[in-house]
Amino acid sequence: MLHIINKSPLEKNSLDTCLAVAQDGGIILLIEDAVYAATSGNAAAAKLSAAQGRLKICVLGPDLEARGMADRLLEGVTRIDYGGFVDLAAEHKCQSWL
Amino acid sequence: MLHIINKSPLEKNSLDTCLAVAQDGGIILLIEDAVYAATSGNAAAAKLSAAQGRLKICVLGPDLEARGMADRLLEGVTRIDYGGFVDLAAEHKCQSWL
Amino acid sequence: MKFGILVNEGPYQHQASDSAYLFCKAALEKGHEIHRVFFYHDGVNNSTRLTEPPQDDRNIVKRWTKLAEEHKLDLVVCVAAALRRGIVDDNLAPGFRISGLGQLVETGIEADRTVTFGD
Amino acid sequence: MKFGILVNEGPYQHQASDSAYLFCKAALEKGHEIHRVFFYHDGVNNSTRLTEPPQDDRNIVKRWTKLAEEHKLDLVVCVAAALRRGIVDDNLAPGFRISGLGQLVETGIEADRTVTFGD
Amino acid sequence: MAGTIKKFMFVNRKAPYGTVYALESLEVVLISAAFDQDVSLAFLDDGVYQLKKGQQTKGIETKNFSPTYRALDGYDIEKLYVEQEAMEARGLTEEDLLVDVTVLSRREMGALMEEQDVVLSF
Amino acid sequence: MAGTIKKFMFVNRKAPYGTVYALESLEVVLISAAFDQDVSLAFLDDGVYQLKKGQQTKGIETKNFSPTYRALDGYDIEKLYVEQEAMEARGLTEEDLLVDVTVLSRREMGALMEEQDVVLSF
Repeated sequence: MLHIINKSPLEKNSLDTCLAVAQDGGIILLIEDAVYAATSGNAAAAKLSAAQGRLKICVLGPDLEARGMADRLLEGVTRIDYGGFVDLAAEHKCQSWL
Repeated sequence: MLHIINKSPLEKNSLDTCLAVAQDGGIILLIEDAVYAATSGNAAAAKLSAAQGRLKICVLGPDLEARGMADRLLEGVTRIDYGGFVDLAAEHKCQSWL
Repeated sequence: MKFGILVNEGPYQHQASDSAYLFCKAALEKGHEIHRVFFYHDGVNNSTRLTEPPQDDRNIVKRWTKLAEEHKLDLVVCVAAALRRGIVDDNLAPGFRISGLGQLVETGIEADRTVTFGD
Repeated sequence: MKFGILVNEGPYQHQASDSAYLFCKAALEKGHEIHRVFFYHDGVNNSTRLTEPPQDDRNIVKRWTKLAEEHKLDLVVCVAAALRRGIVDDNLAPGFRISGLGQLVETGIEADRTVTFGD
Repeated sequence: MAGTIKKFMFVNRKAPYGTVYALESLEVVLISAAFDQDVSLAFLDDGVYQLKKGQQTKGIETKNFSPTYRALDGYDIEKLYVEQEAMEARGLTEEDLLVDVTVLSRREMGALMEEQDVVLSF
Repeated sequence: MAGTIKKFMFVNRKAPYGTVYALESLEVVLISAAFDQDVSLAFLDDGVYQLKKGQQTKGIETKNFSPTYRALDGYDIEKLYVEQEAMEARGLTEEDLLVDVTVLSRREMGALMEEQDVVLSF
């Protein structure tokens, strides 16, 4: 399952709930304001790092760049573009955590 | 200062930030989805109770009733109607935590 | 006392417009004055005369129009936000007018209190 | 692969419509099919032909229209949500059509994947 | 594709009245009943508040749509799942809810989501 | 009321681009400069991200409005306050920001807010 998150982890609870619900082997894709979760120094980064064993974490590059955070991507997080987003959505069933 | 909060404390961070920033003697008014914060059993209720010494906590009754939570208002929280909201806003400078 | 009101969200999607309306109504009942209601961001969508909500629910736009008529309220829609969202003079409900952002700052200056309703 | 897309928020206020547009564009470039883009909630506000955003910013509505023309996309606006918000046939931008909520369920059935963009 | 039956899950994570999502989500659910699909509703986080008994909306001059949850039954929509942790964090029990539900832990909810063909969130 | 000078504070708590609030808040700030008021900007929580250097919006095909913060100076808007705890929780330092700011603790920010006549949040 591809879990799509679009909100900042310090503003809303969607990443927290998703991490608690998502089954092992799933993929978390951070888009829009959720990309901040995957940046070093963010208070939520540890949660993501802890989940990296059982979930794959991806981030949408264009959203990361728009926010000026491209140079501080958390280690182990995969950066993709919109084409990569489409590939992930084609390979997996999708769920948006709105 | 009258601090107006309108989001559920378990969904968004506005109550948390407001409680950390608000100066002693201020008033917190919970409206819309924020009224859940002042209901017994809510995980955020303890934070409100802890703030009650230095801040006055009010809740908008019509919003509490709409959500079916009128019978579980936290002790020490003052329930007001729209007229009471107007009175508070007339007596104090206002800030909405959006 | 003179209140200024700021509404940042459109009708139905968020409760902001409902809360602002009920606040204004209560303030007027208590004899206060509403200096202006300023609609900004998606709040501009409260001004379209084209909404047709279900019969069994409130009509948010018409309620504003009625309150404006009864109390000569100044309902101002921000022109910049309106252009972005397709709100134009031709489709404006009675009681609303489109004007500049300066009217919001002016409200902040002239009103005794400014109360904001948003997301 | 056949994608269905759901857009729950209006233009500019939230990034949802932008993200959905860029996703559709990328999917089409990769040779996928877009079964339908369904606009629900405030998403219906993406369909008004009356928006005039500043010259130096993107025109969200026109982009959808252009993409629909180039790829024969089916852009469907929910009628119930549209009535609540004042979106009517007269003001619809080219490429959009108003129809029932059943079209969203149908998309869920017919598309291989449904991807939702919202607040 | 006539005759296709897919598993649809409607995920609700937002409180009623503060935003329109709960109401408009319910409108989709009712329409979906006409398509003979396998429909489930999931209530997580503040979404569980949608099912709270005793909603009285007169004071906010808004339509009370909560009785509709009781009517779902008549549309053969009977799979309502509620997140256990969400109930606990809000001091709610099954007795507080308008309708009969199945209470699932977050982990169980996640497993159920994996089985779905279409997950719609509003 | 001609000649009245009030203390205006614009409070920003939201990240840029995910929503329009940061951009449209900035538009009000620029207009307010014409009214000769005492204007402050406060950046709390995710609002501090609005001031992050290096924003490149080409990939999302949206206007990059962050250079406007550098122009505020020219409008005599020079009181920019940033929440210290927000910076720390996001791994940001003053060097990461586009403009010179005054860093305040939450408590100090609260005291400053008390001094304002009009607090506008978007």
